[in-house]
Amino acid sequence: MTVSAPLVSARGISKSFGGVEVLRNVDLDLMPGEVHALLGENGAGKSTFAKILAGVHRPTRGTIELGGKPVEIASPIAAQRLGITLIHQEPISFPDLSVAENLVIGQVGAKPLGRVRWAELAKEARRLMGLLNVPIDVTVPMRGLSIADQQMVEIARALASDSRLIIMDEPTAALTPKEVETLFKIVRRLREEGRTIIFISHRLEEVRAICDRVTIFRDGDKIETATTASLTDADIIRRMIGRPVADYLHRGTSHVGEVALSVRALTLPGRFENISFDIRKGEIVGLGGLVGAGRTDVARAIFGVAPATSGVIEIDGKPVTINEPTDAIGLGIALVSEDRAIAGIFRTLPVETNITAAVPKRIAPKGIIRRTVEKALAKESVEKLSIRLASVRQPIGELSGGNQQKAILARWLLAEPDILILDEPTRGIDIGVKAEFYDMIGELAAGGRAILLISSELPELLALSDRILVMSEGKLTADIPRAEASQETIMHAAVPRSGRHTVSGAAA
Amino acid sequence: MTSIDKNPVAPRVIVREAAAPRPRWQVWLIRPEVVTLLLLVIAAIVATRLSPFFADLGFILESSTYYIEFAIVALVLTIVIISGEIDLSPAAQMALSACLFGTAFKAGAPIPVAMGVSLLSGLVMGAFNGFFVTVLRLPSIIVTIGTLILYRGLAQVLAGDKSISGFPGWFVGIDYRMVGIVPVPVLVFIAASILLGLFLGITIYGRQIYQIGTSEIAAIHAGIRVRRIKMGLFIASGLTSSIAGLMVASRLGSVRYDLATGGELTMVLIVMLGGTYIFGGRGSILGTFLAAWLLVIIATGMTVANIAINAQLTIMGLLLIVSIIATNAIYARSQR
Amino acid sequence: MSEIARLFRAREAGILVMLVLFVAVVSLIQPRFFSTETLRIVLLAVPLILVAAMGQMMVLVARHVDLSIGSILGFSAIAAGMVFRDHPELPLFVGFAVGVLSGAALGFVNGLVVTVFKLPSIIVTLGTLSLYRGLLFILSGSKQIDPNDIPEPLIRMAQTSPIDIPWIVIIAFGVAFATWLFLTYSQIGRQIYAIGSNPVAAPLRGIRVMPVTILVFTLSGALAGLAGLIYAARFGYVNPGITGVGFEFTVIAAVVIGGVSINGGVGSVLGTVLGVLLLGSVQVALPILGVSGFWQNAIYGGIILIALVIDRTVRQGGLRGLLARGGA
Amino acid sequence: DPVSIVYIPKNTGNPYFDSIIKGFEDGCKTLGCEFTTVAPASAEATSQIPFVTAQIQRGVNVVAISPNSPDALNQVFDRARAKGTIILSVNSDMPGNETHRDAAILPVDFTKTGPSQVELLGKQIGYEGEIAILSATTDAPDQNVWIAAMKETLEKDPKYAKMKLVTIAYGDDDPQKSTTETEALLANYPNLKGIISPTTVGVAAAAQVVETAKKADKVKVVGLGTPNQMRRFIENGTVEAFQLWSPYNQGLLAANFAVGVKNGTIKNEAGTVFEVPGLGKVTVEKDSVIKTQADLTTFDKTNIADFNF
Ligand SMILES: Nc1ncnc2c1ncn2[C@@H]1O[C@H](COP(=O)(O)OP(=O)(O)OP(=O)(O)O)[C@@H](O)[C@H]1O
Ligand SMILES: Nc1ncnc2c1ncn2[C@@H]1O[C@H](COP(=O)(O)OP(=O)(O)OP(=O)(O)O)[C@@H](O)[C@H]1O
Ligand SMILES: [Mg+2]
Ligand SMILES: [Mg+2]
Repeated sequence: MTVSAPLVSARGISKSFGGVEVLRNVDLDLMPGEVHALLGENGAGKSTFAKILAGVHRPTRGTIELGGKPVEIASPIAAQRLGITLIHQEPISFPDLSVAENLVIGQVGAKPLGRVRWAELAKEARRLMGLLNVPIDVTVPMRGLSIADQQMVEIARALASDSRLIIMDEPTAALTPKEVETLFKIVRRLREEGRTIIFISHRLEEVRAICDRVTIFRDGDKIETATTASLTDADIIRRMIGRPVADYLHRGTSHVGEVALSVRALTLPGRFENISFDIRKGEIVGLGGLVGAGRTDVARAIFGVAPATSGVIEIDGKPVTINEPTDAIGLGIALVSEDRAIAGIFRTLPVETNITAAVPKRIAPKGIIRRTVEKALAKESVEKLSIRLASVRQPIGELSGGNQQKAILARWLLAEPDILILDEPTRGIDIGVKAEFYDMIGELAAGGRAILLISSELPELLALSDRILVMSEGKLTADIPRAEASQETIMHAAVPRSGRHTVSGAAA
Repeated sequence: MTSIDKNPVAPRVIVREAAAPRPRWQVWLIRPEVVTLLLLVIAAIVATRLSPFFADLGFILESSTYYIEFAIVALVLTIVIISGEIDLSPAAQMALSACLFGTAFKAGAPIPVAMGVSLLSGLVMGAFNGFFVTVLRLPSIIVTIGTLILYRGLAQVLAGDKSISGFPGWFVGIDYRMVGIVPVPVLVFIAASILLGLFLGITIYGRQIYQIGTSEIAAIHAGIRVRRIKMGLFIASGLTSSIAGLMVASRLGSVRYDLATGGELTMVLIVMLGGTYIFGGRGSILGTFLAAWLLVIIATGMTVANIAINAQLTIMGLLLIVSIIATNAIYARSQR
Repeated sequence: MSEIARLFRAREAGILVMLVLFVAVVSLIQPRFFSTETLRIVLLAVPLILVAAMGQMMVLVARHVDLSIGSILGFSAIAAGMVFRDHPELPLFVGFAVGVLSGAALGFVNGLVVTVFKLPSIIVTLGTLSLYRGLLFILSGSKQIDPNDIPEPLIRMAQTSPIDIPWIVIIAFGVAFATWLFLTYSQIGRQIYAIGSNPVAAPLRGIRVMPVTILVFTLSGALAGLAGLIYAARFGYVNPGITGVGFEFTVIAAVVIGGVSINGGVGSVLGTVLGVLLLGSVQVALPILGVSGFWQNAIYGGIILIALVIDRTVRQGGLRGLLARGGA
Repeated sequence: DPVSIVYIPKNTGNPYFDSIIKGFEDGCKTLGCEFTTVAPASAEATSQIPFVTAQIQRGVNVVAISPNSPDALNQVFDRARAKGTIILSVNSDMPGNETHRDAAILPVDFTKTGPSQVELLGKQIGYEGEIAILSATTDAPDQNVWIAAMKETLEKDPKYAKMKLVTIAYGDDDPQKSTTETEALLANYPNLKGIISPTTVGVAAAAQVVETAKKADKVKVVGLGTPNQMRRFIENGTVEAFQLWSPYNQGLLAANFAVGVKNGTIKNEAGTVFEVPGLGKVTVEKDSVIKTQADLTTFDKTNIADFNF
């Protein structure tokens, strides 16, 4: 590695969100002309660290030096001025503006009243998209681009602003292998130009392919920085999750009963098509795939949030119609949704209210709320799931992510569902709570419930599932029995073959 | 956690404790309703200072009847806003349903029938709003601006600018029917406040309305029938408006298309003064109840002190803006 | 620009069709409607709405709304009128400056309150609607500006010009053209669309949301002020209790018909102009058809709702309440 | 203690009522009564009610008011009178609800308004050709009385046989609407000779339109307007003449009557005759209606300069 002075050196960076500390005293040096990987489980703090460098978040504590000089990165604009660009994990775009405009809008140096030269703009845009050989018309509005294309536009934008530090937060999550290769070519060229790249990804093979050094985060702490070569995959994973994957003791497929949920040819155009699978009582079925594969949409369809346009859902062998979640709940289905902050909690309402939200009949048999009953139920749940809080009256927003998630799980356990759909249940919650979750999920299955576990974390899937379904581009591409399941088999089925992703709609 | 403790390379497990909750006294004292109450007291004192004629309960109660119809609708509007929507059309609904009442009466329908017509119209108008909002998923704010113009326009088409009158004596003058010294409309308002307060406070529907207002998506995922409830609220708003319209008709003994013009501003003002959160999820009937009296005091106080209408408009506008700013600030504090 | 053309072509075509159909139908019922005379009347009727509509359109594109323009119009007209009345010696443009600047100032206040306190513009401007009306009563001492206090040159602007198209018409369409240039070719113009299109992303993209938003409200105010002078020119007097009352609804109707999305990010000058022309034609058609004026509001309301439904169907983007605007 | 009078016009900012107020003020100066005026922002039917109640509370002796509705104020008036407050309806009466007020001060003998307007226009167009009326709203009571009289005059009186009333348009007393309505009139009736607009907003709008269309010589505009509102059109020849009465005198008369009745020097009953300084003898007619003047005043180049209201 070069011995030159670091471009960026962060010291003692800490960050809290509403009393929850998600980064703790992180020190990190970034060399000019290096590609540096940030690794860690979901919620480890990678994006948060990236956002701090990019001026999206201000650190609670800590200092950042750029080229030896201490700097205040007060805003994304300031970051741009300093030559720092962040490719966001979720592509952000202006759906009503053209692709070309999305590439340049807000760029520093653009004079407020400076005139927009559409022709040149389009030319430049075509050049950039050409580099990434993405064959899209740069004059069409961004709306309707696939997540993959949106991701590519983000990358192109980063190239357009010639920055010293380019942070790529899971840029490959939605890309096809071909696209990934193109991206790597460009990354290598940027490195030759002496730029620094932070590369965040969950895929070790990618990290090995282009990263000089890796830094591993776990639960807000920086665990280690080392040259990529010096660590084996096993080392990395152990440092990421704090113990060998094998340690998750798996409650075997002991007492699997008859089919509880059976889905046939479920289709929602543009999202997923022809999805068919069964889940038996007491069985944990994993559902894997890349972001945007359509898993959440399938879950939402079964639960009636966004019902499928065609296909059959059978429960205990009887075909049912589910038009809204109320129906699903009535049929004993529960969904712990992927997006806790938006689709899960009522941030400003008390924990107890959050916990009892799905069981109105139990807390208010005659329409009038029985406070005592409600309190009792809430307290009970808090005990059972050991939710850490000061009082069940406190707003759930004051709890840590993990405890919020527990509260949501508690909500659904109160509903006593026979079929439990868990969409990324452990996303962004700390390792300890995670372990507890794994135990709970196991117990739930043992209790005879049918469980559909959607997760992007392969170790999690592998450890918990009796069977693993894999989706890619809205299609079911594999149904792997536990025996044959491995990271490779899953990835192989998850990576799109036919090129582009089909899922479309604005990620706003 | 056991599964981790027994682990050789056990990581330092950080127990993320929840942030400490705000102290009780804060929760209780730093609430918009308290601010409203304070303003109420101040306003009363100032008004008494402004004019020697103000401090007369009978007079205040009588004057209150001119705003109480709006206040009654404002109670329902409060619930609508808590649910994350808004309805700007009630004033126009009052006018249209009142004009329908008048027209029906003139057409020879007996009063009860005419009242039925008017109530039905309120139901229909509310459902119409609800349809646009819950079925077509259009933002209620702009929809109800549209219907506010439409309904008032229809009232105009229906009644021209004739004022329809000649209702029988028993129907006219509800505001002069007293129970003790309290005019009937005021009693209606108090009763409605208590009922709706209970509805919002102790019934499951009230609870779910707060949940919808806090996060509609979460509410849907929790199996709450969001659309049904919202539709219900808009219909309730329509019904209440037509009742208020009838009360005006009775108070004036005549109806005209321009009845309650600009009432939407007054209603929103009352709700905002009551500390209901414009983005939904927070607010209370108590606040609206207090705010209604605050408005009565301010308006009556200024009028009896012969303060020019210019100043009154200015102050009302300022009040509205200041009250949202204050409410927002307070909720921002408690926001975590 | 070809981008813009493509982005909005569909919508404008639709509005144009609506306009043509309307004119055709009315002309069938009442052939007299199809005449240069009518065209003249329509052209005289639109400048007032058109100028204010340009401002309102920018506000809507930025995902806000300005309900106070009616009061701003009244305020500016009174302010300018008082200059004309009390200082007849001053040249005309001074009055113009006063009108436009006072409008800008009031708009600036709207923008400031909305952005600084992160409040929904709809409620804020509902408040200033009343506030500004009160202020204008105070300013004017509740006294009307009489016709003989309005300078002849101003009145004549509503009547002629060198090229025999009344000045106010030329000014109005000039403003429209300028707005088009601004929105299409200036960085800020594009940023207005960006903010409306995705308010969350805008700051991440280095767009200064606050100043741009304030600018938009200020422009809206300034244009409402200009409309105030057009009002004085066209009607020949300004009354504190009448001038501009209910104007906001007419303008919003025109803009929404013009295909400007209430969800921000979408809207074109051409569409708005067509929308204004359509509304102007309606205004003129009613009396010519002998329809009672009592129908006017009902028709406006209906048109707004129809336009909304069209907007909904044209773009299936998840519609969120305007309440979210400006807030959070 | 002195008689206290309050006057509540239809709405604030309306110049017409300012001169009524002036009349009250001057009247009270000489009579030594206390005068105040308060007004709502809009002329909406109910907007005056809180003011009346407040005045009762303030214990004023006389509430003079130009009611925004012929009947919406009945209840509050009854309450006021029960408390001994005298209610005077000024400038317009409350048709069908006369029993709810004590007396009505009217500007002029309304039966004469129609005919004299027709004559005023006839003179200008040589008693020949198509004419139209631009009124306030379809239901405006006073205007409708006048229009009826105009129609009758046109039919009955052979003098006007050649004048043809082609249509009646309604501008709702709104500048915008009055303007487009007049423009429509010009468009619809190419050989229109004259417009009668018996409402201040309408006549000003009509004049403005005719001037804008440069048709002042072809189309004559007459009507009821205030000098300040119309001065410009008289001076630049767009309008030859228009009519009105003296709102000022109404104020003056009302003040005198009120004080007289309060002090018992004037009996509020049909047939009573009393003297008003500056106006001469005035008679209380049936239903306690009092007319300020018999005939309308006609304003033209010769006299417009003498008036300022
Ligand atoms: N704006 C926010 N408010 C509150 N908590 C947040 C916020 N952003 C992130 N967090 C929390 O901070 C922790 C770290 O989040 P972060 O996105 O940095 O993790 P990550 O390593 O990027 O995970 P992933 O691999 O899923 O992207 C998580 O617990 C998350 O819930
Ligand atoms: N192109 C897109 N634009 C906007 N939202 C999208 C897009 N694709 C997917 N989404 C949404 O993002 C979420 C996740 O995507 P999806 O359900 O399609 O696949 P997934 O496998 O569930 O992805 P994830 O691993 O993020 O859950 C879902 O809510 C989906 O509706
Ligand atoms: Mg991340
Ligand atoms: Mg998902």
